Order: sequence, then C-alpha cells, then structure tokens
Amino acid sequence: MTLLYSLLILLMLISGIAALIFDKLVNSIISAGMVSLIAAFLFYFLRAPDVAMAEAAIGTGLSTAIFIITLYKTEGRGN
Amino acid sequence: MNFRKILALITIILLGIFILQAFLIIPEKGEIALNNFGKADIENRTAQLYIDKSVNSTNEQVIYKESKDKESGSANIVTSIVANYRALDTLGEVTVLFLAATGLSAILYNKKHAKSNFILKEDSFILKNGIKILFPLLILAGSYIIIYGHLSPGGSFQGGAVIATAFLLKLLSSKEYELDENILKIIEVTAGVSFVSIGLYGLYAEGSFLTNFLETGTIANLFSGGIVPIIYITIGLKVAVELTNIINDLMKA
Amino acid sequence: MIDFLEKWSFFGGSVLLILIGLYGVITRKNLIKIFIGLSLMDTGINVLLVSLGYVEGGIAPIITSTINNNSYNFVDPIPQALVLTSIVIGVAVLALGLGVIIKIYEKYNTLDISEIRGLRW
Amino acid sequence: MSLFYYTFIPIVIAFIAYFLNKKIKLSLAILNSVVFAYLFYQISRLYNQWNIPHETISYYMFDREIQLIFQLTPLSWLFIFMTTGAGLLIAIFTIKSQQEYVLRSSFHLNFAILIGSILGVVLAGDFLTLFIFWEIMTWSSFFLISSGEKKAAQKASYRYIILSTIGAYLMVTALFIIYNQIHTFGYNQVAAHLSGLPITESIILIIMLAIPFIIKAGVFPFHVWVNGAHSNAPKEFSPFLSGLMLKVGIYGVILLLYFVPLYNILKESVNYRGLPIFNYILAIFGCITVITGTILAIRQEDVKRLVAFSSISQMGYIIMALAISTPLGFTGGLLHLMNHMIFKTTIFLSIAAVIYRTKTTKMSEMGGLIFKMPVTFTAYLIAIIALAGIPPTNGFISKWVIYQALIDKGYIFLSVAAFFGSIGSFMYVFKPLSTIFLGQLKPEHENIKEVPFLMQLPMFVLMALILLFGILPGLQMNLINQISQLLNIQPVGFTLYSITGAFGKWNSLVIFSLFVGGFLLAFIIFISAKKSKQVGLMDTYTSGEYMDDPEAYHYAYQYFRPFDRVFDSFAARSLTVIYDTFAQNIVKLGNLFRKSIVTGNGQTYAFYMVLFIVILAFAGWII
Repeated sequence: MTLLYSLLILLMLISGIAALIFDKLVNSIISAGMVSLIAAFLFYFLRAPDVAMAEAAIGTGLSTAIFIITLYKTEGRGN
Repeated sequence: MNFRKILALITIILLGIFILQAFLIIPEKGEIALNNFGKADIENRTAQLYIDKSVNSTNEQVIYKESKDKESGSANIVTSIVANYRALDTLGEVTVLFLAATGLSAILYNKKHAKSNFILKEDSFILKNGIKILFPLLILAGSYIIIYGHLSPGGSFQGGAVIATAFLLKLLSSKEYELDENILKIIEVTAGVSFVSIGLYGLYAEGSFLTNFLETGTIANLFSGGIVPIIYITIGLKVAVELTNIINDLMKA
Repeated sequence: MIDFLEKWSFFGGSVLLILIGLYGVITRKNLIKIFIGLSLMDTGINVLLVSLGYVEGGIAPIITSTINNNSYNFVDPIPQALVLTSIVIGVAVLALGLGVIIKIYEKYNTLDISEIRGLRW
Repeated sequence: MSLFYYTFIPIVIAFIAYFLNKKIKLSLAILNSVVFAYLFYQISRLYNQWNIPHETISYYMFDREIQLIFQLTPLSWLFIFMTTGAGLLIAIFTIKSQQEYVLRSSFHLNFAILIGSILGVVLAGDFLTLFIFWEIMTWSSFFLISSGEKKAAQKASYRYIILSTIGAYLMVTALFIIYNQIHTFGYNQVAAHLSGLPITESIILIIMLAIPFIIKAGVFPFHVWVNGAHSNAPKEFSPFLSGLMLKVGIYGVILLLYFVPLYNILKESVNYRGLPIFNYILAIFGCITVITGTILAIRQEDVKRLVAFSSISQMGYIIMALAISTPLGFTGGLLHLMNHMIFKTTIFLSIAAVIYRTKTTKMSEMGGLIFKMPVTFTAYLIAIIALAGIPPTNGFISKWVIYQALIDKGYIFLSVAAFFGSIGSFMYVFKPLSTIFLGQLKPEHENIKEVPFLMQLPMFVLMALILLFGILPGLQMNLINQISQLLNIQPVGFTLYSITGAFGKWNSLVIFSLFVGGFLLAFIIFISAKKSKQVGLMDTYTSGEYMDDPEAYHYAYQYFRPFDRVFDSFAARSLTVIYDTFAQNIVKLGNLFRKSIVTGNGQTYAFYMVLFIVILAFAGWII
C-alpha cells in the first residue's frame, strides 16, 4: 500500500513538473488537472472523502475549465 | 538554464531544506512541533471534543441512530465543524467567495456585451443532446450531495461545484443559452441573507451568533443536526451561484 | 526503504509540489503558467495539511451504520474542514486572477510577463 | 499683557479672519493692519521695561513636563518692534495692492502666522521654544513664497524648504544631544554645558546649532535660496522677506555669538589674529557673500532678482561686522541691520508699487516712470541713496561704523570686500533707477497713474525714517548701547548727532547742513539750466535693419556688460550650479540602484519575497 501511495505521489510530482515544462499551454493545463486528480485520490487514501470530493469537483473540473476558458480568451482565440 | 533560473533553483532548494527540517524537530517540554506521518495525537487536540460532540467534556458515547440531542447532531463530523463549530469561519469564507465573484464581474464588466459568450465555433451535436439528459441529473446529484451533507461524505461545496459544472456544460453546449442574471442575484442574496439571519436568530434566541436553536434530533436521521443542514443548504446555494457567476463572467469576457 | 517512504512520501511529496509550484511562479514567463504554478502550490498545501491530520489505521470521521459510534480511531477532521474551504477560496481567487489576465491580454496583447512592465517606477 | 499673547494673538486672529475673508473682501487685510497696529502700540510701550520676569507655560507630553519660556531683553525688543512695524506697514500696503490677487486670504493668514511666529522666536527664553516657533516660521514663510504668481515660485520655495529642513534637522539633533546630557534647553545652561565639553565636540554642536540661522540669514554657502525666493514671492511679501526674515537668522547668530556667550568658549580654540577661527570663518563667509551678491546683482535683468542679490550682499556686511566681535563691529552690525531693514523694505515696496501698475518685473520693459509715479520714484531714490551709503542717510552711518571696525582690526581682505560691495551697490541700484524711472516712457505705459494713497503711506513713513536716522543716529545708538550692556560689550560713545569711531567722530548734523546746502545749490542750477528733450522710446534708428527682438535693443538690456564680462567665468561657476550637479549625481546614483533592483517585472519581486523568507529562515536556524 505504501508503495502505491509513493507511486501516486511520484506521478503527481511528474505531472506538476510536466505542467511547467510543456510548451503548449493546453497540455500544461491538462497536466495541472492531472495533479488535482491525483491529489483527490490521495485525499481519499488519507481518509478525507469530503475533501476528495471537493478536490475532484472543483480542482479537477472547474479549475481546469476556467483555465481553458482563459486560454481561449487570450492566446487561444482563433485556434 | 540561464543564471536567473539557477539562482531561483538554489534559493528554492534552500527553502525546501528549511521547510523539511521543520518536520525533524523533536519537541522539548512545552514546545509544539509537527507530528510524524500517521502519528497525529488526536486525544490532545480540539478535534477530540468535536468527535465526542461535547465541547463541555461530558464524554458520552455517540451511537448511530440512538444518541439524541447532541450539541451538533450531524453524523458527518467535518460537516459539523464547517457548519456549526466553526460556522463563523465559513461565513468569512463565503464572503471571500462573494468578493472574488464581484471583483471578477467588476474587472470583466463590458458595456457592449458584443463579444460572444461562447468559445466553440459551432454547437456540438453530442454535447448538446447529451446535456439535455445530463443536466437534470447533475442538478439532482448536486442537490443530493448538499442535502445529505450532514449524513454522508460531501456537502455544500462539493454539491455547489457539481451544480456549477452542470451550468458550465449547459453554457458550453449552446450558443443561445443565456443565464438570467437577475434570478442568480436573487438566489445569491436570499442565501446570504438567510445565512446571516440564522446566525442573528441564534444570537437572539441563545445568546451568541450562529448558535444552534433547533432540536438536534437523533444522529443520522435526515432531520437532525439542528441548523447544520439549513446552513449547509444556504452555503450550497451560494457556492453554486457564485461559481456559476464566475464561469458566466469568464465566458462572456 | 518502505519505512522511509511511509514516513516521508506524503510530507516530502507535498512539500516538493509546493516547491515545484514556487519554481514555476518565479521562473516561467507565461502568465497562465505562473497561475498553474500557483494552483500547484495550492494543491500541495492542501495535501500537506490533510496528511498532517492522518492517523495510522484511522477511518473517515463519519458516523455510519458500520462505524456506529464515536469510539473508533478517527482521523483529525479539523484540517479537512479547513482544506474544504481552502479549495473553494482557491478556485475563486484563481478565477479572479484569470480575469485580470484576460484584461491584461486585452491591453498589452501578450502574456509574457517580462514585456508587461506595469510595476516599474 | 503677557508676552505669550504677542505670539498668540496674530495666530488666532489670522484663523478667525481667514474665514471672515471668505464672506467680506479685504476684511483680513484691514483686520491684520488693526491687530498689528495694536501690537505695535503695545510693544512700543514695553520699551525700557527690561525687568519683566520670565514667563513659563508648562504642558505635559508623554508624562514629561515641557515648558515654553518667554523673556524680554533689549535685543528681542528691537526685533519685535521691527517685526510689528514692518508687518503693519506691509499690511497697510496690501489693503489696496492685493485687490486682484487670487491667493489673498491665504496670504494674510500665513502672514499673520508668520508675524506671530517671529515674535515667538525672538521672545523665546530657551532653545525648545525657539525651535518650535522657528519651524512655524519656516512653514508659514514657505507657503507665502510658494503663493507667488510666477511658476518659478514653486521651485524657489522648494529650494527654500529643503535648505530650511536640513538646518532644522541639524538643530534639533544638536538640541537632543544636549538635552540628553543636561535635561534642559535654557540658553545659559546650554552655554555653560557647551563650555564644559571638549573643544571639538562643542564646536561641532555649535556649528550644528548655527547652520539653521546661517541658512535663514542667506550667508554664502547657503545663499542659493535667497534670490529665487525674493524674486518670486508675492510682491508684497518680498519686502518682509528681505527686511525681516533674513534678520531673524541674524538674531540667531547674535544669540549664539554674544547672548549665549559662545565667544568665550570659542576663544580657547584656534585663534587667527586675535579672533576665534569660527568667527573668522564666519567673517570670511560674510565677505564672500558681499562679493557674490554684488557681482550677481549687477548682472540681473529682472528688478526683483537684482534687489534680492543686493539683499544677499548687505547681509554679508552685517554678518561680517558681527563676526569680528569688537564693540564697534557689533554696533555697526546692529545699526546696519536696522537701517537695511528700513531702506530695503522701501526699495521692495516701491518696486511692488511699480509692479502693481506695470505688471512686469523686467527692467527692459519699463522706462520713464518718473513723471507718472513721482512718490514711488522719490521713495526709491532715497532708499538707494541709503543703500549705496551716501550721506545724509542712515545707510551711510552704519557702513561708516562697519568700515571703522574693519580697518581698526586691520583685516585688509574684509575691508577691500566691503569697499568693493559699496561701489558695486552703487552700480546695481543705479540700473533700475535709470531704466525704470528715467529714460523714455513706453507707449503702453502712457496711462499709468500714481499708486493709491494707502500704498504711498508706508513709503512716506519709511522715507522719513531713513532721513531721521540719517540725521539723528543717536536714537538708534541709545537702544544699541543698552543691548551692548546686556551682552557685556563695551558701549560706543555717541551723542544725538554723532558717533565716535576708532579714528574720529562723525557729526551728522554738520554733514547734513552741508548736504542740504549743496543740494539746494545743485537744484537752483538744475532749475535755471536748459531742459533736456524727451523722445519716444520706439524711435530707435535701425538703419533699415529688421528688429526681431526689440527688447535686446533697449538700453537697459545688459547695462553693465563690460563689467559683467570680467566676471562671466565667476558667475558660470555659481554655487547653484554646484548644488544642482550634486543633486543630479544623487539622482543618477538612485537610478542606477533602481534599475538593477526595481526591474518592473513582477516575477523579480516574487523572487525577492522567497529570498527574504529563505534569509529569515537561515537567520532563525543559525541563531
């Protein structure tokens, strides 16, 4: 079980780094959403179902959505 | 990697070392330090009183579907903290949310309204028809999460976010769809005012702000927890409306 | 190895996530990336707070039909309640920031922070 | 009447009248005149009542008793008498002259506060009281200067307030150092304490105390504010600024040199020809002030600037005379102080009258006003005769005493500077006379009339005073000898008509009779001789040349050009340029720092924050 957490955390860190490294902003945003999703899993494993739900709904869903909207309103307009 | 980035990296590594060494501090007597992972000492924390549902230390056991008239009768302890013990914090949090949404509409305020409120070039058939089925289901799910917030995992924040997501999908699905901002305003104001007036009634009836003045009932019944479910519903409405507003503003910008 | 991971994976991981976000805030040129960095820091802090309240072998602090009284080994609910509000505030503030970004883009027609010199005097 | 009320009344009346003035025009000017007249009357009754006890007003601040102490001495009586007298004359002058001036109400408000604060400075019995009123004086005069009608007034007042603030900081630092050691601000205690300290320490403290006074007096290294402030201040305030504000600085210098007997302390330091080095340096500064002021005054094209530079050079005389610390020098300094106040006020008032009618200060835009404004012309003429030091006016007597003092001690350099300044003053005061009042009348000034009587009245009074003190210097000497007695200085012998100098006696009655006789003779010749013909100013014959700048062909333009040419390089290296270069270099240094640290990039600031936190953590870790 510890190994599973550790792997998830590693994945989260890798996604975080990837979110900063990617050239295309869409990829960055999706990676950031990935970080939130893994964090939601981690919350669940930490016995915090409320927080996990909130993170899943808000961090993964809404945050990513408003990032994408902003992207389309700025540099993404026309793409 | 230019000089600037290397400098930033070194600084941040130093900062990380300083943060991490805080976890290694072994407390001396009378000092407070961070616990090791999984060794949280709940017995000596305020949390134990919240779990026992007795801030005044009567230490009776709380039993599912049996205990009555506990000071905060909700089965979900996180909910009882958010909506009862620390409800004043939550009021402040809702205020921050409100201010952020207001600030956003002030920043993005546009007299012309000429810009498209939509980001896709044309309506997607699948999304448009899928939403027709999904929208009421999402609203229902959100409402369930909010209303059962004091019994099961979930609550107003999660449910509010789900409802806001439903509106996001609706906005994405169709160019023509417009939210009626007046209704949003009315709901928002009603929710905020009722939250505060519940608090004020507590002040009037029990002597302090946001105190429980209803019967708390048996734990884990739907009608239990005193003012907790009512407050949670107002917060849920408020969160849902604010988040919907934020999305609406951003899409119309 | 397992002991070390068990002790440090959550704390170390969340602190590292905060530092990664901070590094992004300091070095990235694109405004949206800077905000991604901020949201990573946000997530990292939330994970750190919740993991501080974790109890070994603990269960979620909800009284249900199986967990039918409060003498079980619950995890600390207070950090969870705090993180719950923190997440919502986080997204609201993020939206406010992104609204500012949209306005900045309308004015300067770029997202490169080194070209937006509004803070000079 | 309690001494405190002399400072209190003008300030309170000023505020009351300020709000009254919003409703009723001119009420403030008239009320000010009435109040000043009352104060003048009260103060003149105080003459010879030197044994009024010290007056103490205590108040509590931070659980500590703080006292305002007021005292009356012959010296302070001289200054309060001059202040209220000049204030009264100027207030009368402004009733008519300021009818079109926009900032009228604030002018009178600040003017009354200024009068009150100067009274406070002069009546103060300890350094704290002096400092408080000193600051009120600085600020009210700052507002007065900055309310000038020209744009340059703001820059000039800025320069003034910067210098004043530097002085005030030095003074308050020195006072706190002293207070920390002896827990009192009294003049005598401070002087006693200073004489007990090691000589270097006490000299540093004395210099810190003296610099604000020297700045206000406009002496050489700090004279840069004077010309701008005098020439750009409202035309009615310039007389007061030159006539009294500069003298308050002199009061401070007298206070330090004689009243607080620092001379005794300084005697122990290095001496140069029997004079403490501090005094000698001060005298040299005074001498440089005379030369600088004179040379720069001769170059000016703007009449107010010209008179402003002349003020600088006359202040040099006073400082020089006071610094050499002989009985004759002290007497000469005080005499010149009074006389300079009288004739410089007259000059500025007459110029204010000219400006009131012509609305310009450029000499090359005026001419031939002698028949249009005869009273103003007479006032100006008599005043410049006094300024140039020609008998039978008061200016001659004071300069004569100063020369006596300088020659008696054998300071060749100082004497040469004094003579140079005297001849130079002759040159520069003649320039406005010949270009404003003599010469041809400008076509646009055909319809000019003499100023109203209320504006003539102060000029008449001052003219009478110039002649009175020129004939009867004993009136002033009476008071000056009382001051000398107070300060343990050997009095100078005098009668009503005569003063005994180092090399002989000056009998003004004989000289006056001679002058009147000579003048009558010259007048008869003038009447009987043929009159010169008046021609129009614009009849200039240009040989077919096109005149694109008629101003440059006016004979007032660059009047003393051959003389100026000698000093061109000197004027180019003026102290103002040096100060400006210094300021620019400081700005450059700041920019260098700013550009490397404050980049304008938000990210850099975020990085600074992180760095700061890391440094804090590191500091906490190593401690």
